[in-house]
Amino acid sequence: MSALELRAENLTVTRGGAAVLEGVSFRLHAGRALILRGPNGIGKTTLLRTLAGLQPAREGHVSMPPEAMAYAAHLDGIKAVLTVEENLRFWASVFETERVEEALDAFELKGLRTRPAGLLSAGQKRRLGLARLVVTGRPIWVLDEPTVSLDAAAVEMFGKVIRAHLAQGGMALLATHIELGLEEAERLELGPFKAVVKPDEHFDEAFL
Amino acid sequence: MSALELRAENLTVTRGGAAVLEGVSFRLHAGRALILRGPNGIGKTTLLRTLAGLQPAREGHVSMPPEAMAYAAHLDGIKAVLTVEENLRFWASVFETERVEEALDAFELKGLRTRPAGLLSAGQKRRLGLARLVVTGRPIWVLDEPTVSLDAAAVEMFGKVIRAHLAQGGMALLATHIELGLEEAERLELGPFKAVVKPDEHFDEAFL
Amino acid sequence: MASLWEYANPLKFMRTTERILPAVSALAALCLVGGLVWGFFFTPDDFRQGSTVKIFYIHVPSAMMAVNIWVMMLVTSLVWIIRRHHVSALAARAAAPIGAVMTVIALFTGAVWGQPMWGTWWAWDPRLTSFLILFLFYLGYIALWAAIEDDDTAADLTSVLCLVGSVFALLSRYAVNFWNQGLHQGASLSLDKEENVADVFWYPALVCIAGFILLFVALVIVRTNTEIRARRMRALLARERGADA
Amino acid sequence: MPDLGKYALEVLSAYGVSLVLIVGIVLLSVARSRRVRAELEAVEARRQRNG
Amino acid sequence: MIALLARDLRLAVRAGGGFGLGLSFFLIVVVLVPFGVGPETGLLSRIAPGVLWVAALLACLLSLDRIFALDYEDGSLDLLATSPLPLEGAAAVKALAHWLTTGLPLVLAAPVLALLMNLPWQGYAPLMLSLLLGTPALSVIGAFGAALTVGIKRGGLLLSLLVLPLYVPTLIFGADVARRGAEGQDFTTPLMMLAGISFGALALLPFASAAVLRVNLR
Amino acid sequence: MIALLARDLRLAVRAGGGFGLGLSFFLIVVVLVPFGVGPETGLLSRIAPGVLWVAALLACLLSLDRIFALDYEDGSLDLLATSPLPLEGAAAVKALAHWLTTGLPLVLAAPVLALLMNLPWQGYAPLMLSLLLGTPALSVIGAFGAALTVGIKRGGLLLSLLVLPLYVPTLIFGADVARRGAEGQDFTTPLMMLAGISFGALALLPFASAAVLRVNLR
Ligand code: HEM
Ligand SMILES: Nc1ncnc2c1ncn2[C@@H]1O[C@H](COP(=O)(O)OP(=O)(O)OP(=O)(O)O)[C@@H](O)[C@H]1O
Ligand SMILES: Nc1ncnc2c1ncn2[C@@H]1O[C@H](COP(=O)(O)OP(=O)(O)OP(=O)(O)O)[C@@H](O)[C@H]1O
Ligand SMILES: [Mg+2]
Ligand SMILES: [Mg+2]
Repeated sequence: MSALELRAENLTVTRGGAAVLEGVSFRLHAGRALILRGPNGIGKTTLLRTLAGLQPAREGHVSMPPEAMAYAAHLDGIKAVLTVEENLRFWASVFETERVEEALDAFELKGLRTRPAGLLSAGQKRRLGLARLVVTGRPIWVLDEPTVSLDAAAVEMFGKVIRAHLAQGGMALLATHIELGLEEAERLELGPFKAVVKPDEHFDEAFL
Repeated sequence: MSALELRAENLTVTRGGAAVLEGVSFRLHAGRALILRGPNGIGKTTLLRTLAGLQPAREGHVSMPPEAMAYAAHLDGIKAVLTVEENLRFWASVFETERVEEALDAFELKGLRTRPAGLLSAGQKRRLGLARLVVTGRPIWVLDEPTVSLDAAAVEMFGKVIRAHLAQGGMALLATHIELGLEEAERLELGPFKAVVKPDEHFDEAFL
Repeated sequence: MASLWEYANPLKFMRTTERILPAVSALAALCLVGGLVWGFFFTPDDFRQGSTVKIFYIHVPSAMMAVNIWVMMLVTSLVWIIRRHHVSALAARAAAPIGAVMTVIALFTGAVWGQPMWGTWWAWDPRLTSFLILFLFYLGYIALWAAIEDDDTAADLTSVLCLVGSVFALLSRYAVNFWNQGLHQGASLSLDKEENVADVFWYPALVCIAGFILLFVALVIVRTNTEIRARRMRALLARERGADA
Repeated sequence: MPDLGKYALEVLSAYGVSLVLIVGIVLLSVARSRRVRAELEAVEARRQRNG
Repeated sequence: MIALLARDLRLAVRAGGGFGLGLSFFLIVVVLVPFGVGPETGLLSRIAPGVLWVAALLACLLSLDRIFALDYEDGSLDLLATSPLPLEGAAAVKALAHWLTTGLPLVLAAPVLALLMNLPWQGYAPLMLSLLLGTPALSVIGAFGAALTVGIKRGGLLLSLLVLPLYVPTLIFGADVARRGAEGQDFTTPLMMLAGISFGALALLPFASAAVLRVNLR
Repeated sequence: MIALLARDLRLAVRAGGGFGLGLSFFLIVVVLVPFGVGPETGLLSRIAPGVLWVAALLACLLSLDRIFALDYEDGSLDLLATSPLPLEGAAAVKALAHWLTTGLPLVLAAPVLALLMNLPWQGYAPLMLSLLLGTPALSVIGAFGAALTVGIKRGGLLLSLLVLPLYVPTLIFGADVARRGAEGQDFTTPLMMLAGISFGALALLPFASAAVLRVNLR
């Protein structure tokens, strides 16, 4: 994995036409993780979607292209009628990798491989969604509240996978409200970047 | 309000064809509240839906008809394109009462009365959903996790409304995972009623 | 000389247009009333068509407007896609219902005219048919604007629809021509003098055409400015909500 | 009133319906313009007050 | 009841084109048919009554899934079921609202489209009469189908499959009235049958719909 | 790309009747028409090519909203957009999958239904040829419409309204091929036009679909 440093400079991200966060800058070295913190509605999801290339930033610059990132959010794109293995194989062939077995192993899904995903419990489903990350083979993981509905054992499993990814020189960017047990990760508090409405704005800018 | 006592005797409730809770019995006097407790998936929602008459109980008896109950769950049936007041007025005319103003007052929605409900924040929407209870004018309130996404001030508001309702001789049945600040309410732990699958069940009963 | 794009600033656009609006509306009213009164009361009947020629003064201008408004929407959509000036997208949105009404007028007056002339209210003549299709395009375009919450998304989607729709509208025009040869009059502005409508009928018609164009300009100004204000208001309300949260 | 002959109904209905449609869209546009203008002014005023 | 009706109508108007869309679909189908079968007016005027009826039926069909699905998804249906309104009444009112927003506009628009199809002039009254009598049946039958499929995601196509066969008798008699009318024949018999079907459906199906809804809410 | 195609086909098969439902709708519409216009075989055989084409078009239309909406709702579309697959390719493949599950079965079923409609024997080959050439265009045009309305709840009716006018040229030339074929005339000109439209749409519209999808994912 060739990524050495992810730099975001002076990003302004928007939602529904209105700026949500302004002037966000951070750096992330290979092998490190960054946790984004902030209250509900501050704009974590918006920032991550912008980094992943799903929406354009209004201003600012990101040093690595969206093609280096693997994005995972609340909706994990699991098809209920396909089995666990078929779901993973599909993404593996989209990303042209061969790491299905590794991913099944990492999240202890081997026993469930032939189970249609629709019959999984919420936690198992979430594990399958995270296993997709392994399969992408991309260096930067962009994760939005990854541990929702996981129990303690699964959270630990997730921590192990993240550490292994970092050890290989990958990076991870996580948004979360709860502790993940990744003490070594850096933290970025988003509160200070909240976009403020300037009172002297021009009328034509008020559209944006 | 004429209700004197709500008695449930030996209820068995089912979900997706399988018994979830068995032999649930409780009594609730006018002016009292009962909080149902239990882990995820134990069957709180199922029990409340059965009491509200949305699904039949497999066994057992409830002393009061569903017509005495006002049910409120996660989905609160709010129409995004109608204003706050129009939403409430609709339910008021369905339940043939005149208590719209009272309800708007109780949840501090007066300032929002002409706002289309689709533009409310999650917490405001929830308040509107609860305001509907006041409008029904029914004696027994059956509430499934009523305080989801409410902030502290709104939870207090809710407590006040519940107490006022009880003081008028109403009753309330609540399922919740978090504290509501209703110390005076009775509690019912549902764990012991969890349905067990009997090994000697007949084949044709196993269909049920 | 200031660039034309300055008028892409909403405030500047509104100021300028609202200054000229009274004049445009007055002129539009003058031309419309003048042309129609002239046409209706002071022109002779045609020796073949009788009094029905009077329908001409409404039919032709509205038919021309119906097509040209779509062209104008196509241009403003392109401007939005390329330069992302909000006024441009909003002008397209403002124009669409006017275009739809013009199409309805052309269709209705044509149908009423067809009854005495061709002995039928409606025939699947290529020109008439393509007008019907144009009407459907207007309907779809308006419905798409109405269905999408987010303004920029709606502007983008409707612009692409307008582009693709224009291509298919042209294709349909061609297909319809192929499908059925028609009854309808040829273009009267053609150079071939023989086919031209007599001058007595043309002068009032030209006044009416000018009236329809001016009416369209006035309406577009009013409606675009309304859309600008509505857009601004939604933005402000969204901010208020953001500040509350 | 000119003599419209046997086509009076056609001509009059064409003029009538067209005029109704034109006047209709003009009135609708103006009414909506007024309404939106007033609403926007209310919102702007609120903004001024609240800073 | 009236409140529910008023609400549904208001929702249809505000939610952008409850009225317009069914109507536009009707228009579109009627416009497409000449493109398919060719522009000959003689042929068109012969198939006009049938095509108009089939198009009206399809336009009804496509708006059916809104009858209950939206209320189911946002929980309104649960709340209605626990309200003092009898569910039968609610089902009937919702079918009525569907008729007012879809069926009635179709009836009113039919003459214009009949014009496009060159329907003979004596066919207009029977066409409108048959649609006026028949579309309420389409709405209640459709509401029953919508109640059956209310819990199914993207049940639209399934809904069509279930409902279309149920529409056959209404279609046969309705189109027959319109066709005989257009040909200047006597059409009392099919008209009586159509009226019978409509009243029967109106009287009985809301009960079936309510029963099915109760099952789906469980 | 192939993986996406395989997955879409598998989903269509497993999710209960991706194939069957479009086909049954086709069948039902074709069956309803004789109920509407009356059972005369001469008349039916004259309108057969047009009716079959219109019915095929409607059957295509009704399954369009599945092309992107399901993937949008469960987040797959976000993930696909961030994957190495170009979105243009994904849009094209999804249109292809729609054609394989809807268009192709329609082409294959058309002769059977043509029988029901008394199509003259020399009309079979042109009918199938025109459907074979035309249905791919219907699928890509439809995919464009589905991409436009992917973010809209219950966008089905709106989708129809947007897509049907775009279908007009395809329908005209396709039905013309089939009709001329049935009447034993020469049909090379409309066939060339149909092919032109199909290839043009196939070549260009996936780009428009992808652009529109990107806007909708923002
Ligand atoms: C319902 C259907 C009709 C529609 C949609 C329609 C549409 C149009 C259009 C688009 C034009 C073009 C204007 C231009 O190119 O300058 C036009 C012009 C005209 N139409 Fe129609 N028309 C209809 C029916 C009729 C009928 C029934 C008549 C009378 C017999 C008629 C007579 C004319 C005349 C005289 C012109 C002027 C042609 C010219 O510019 O020389 N139209 N119509
Ligand atoms: N369609 C929309 N139009 C305008 N504003 C919106 C829209 N959707 C969301 N917002 C606002 O954008 C802001 C940022 O939302 P975002 O989802 O990024 O927050 P978040 O930090 O991820 O919150 P959470 O912790 O709840 O996930 C919120 O204040 C929200 O209210
Ligand atoms: N369609 C279904 N078929 C079979 N079992 C189901 C179905 N839906 C839910 N269940 C099961 O029924 C049980 C009771 O669910 P219920 O929603 O009543 O639980 P709950 O106590 O309300 O949980 P929570 O605290 O999460 O709200 C759960 O164990 C659940 O897995
Ligand atoms: Mg978030
Ligand atoms: Mg629950």
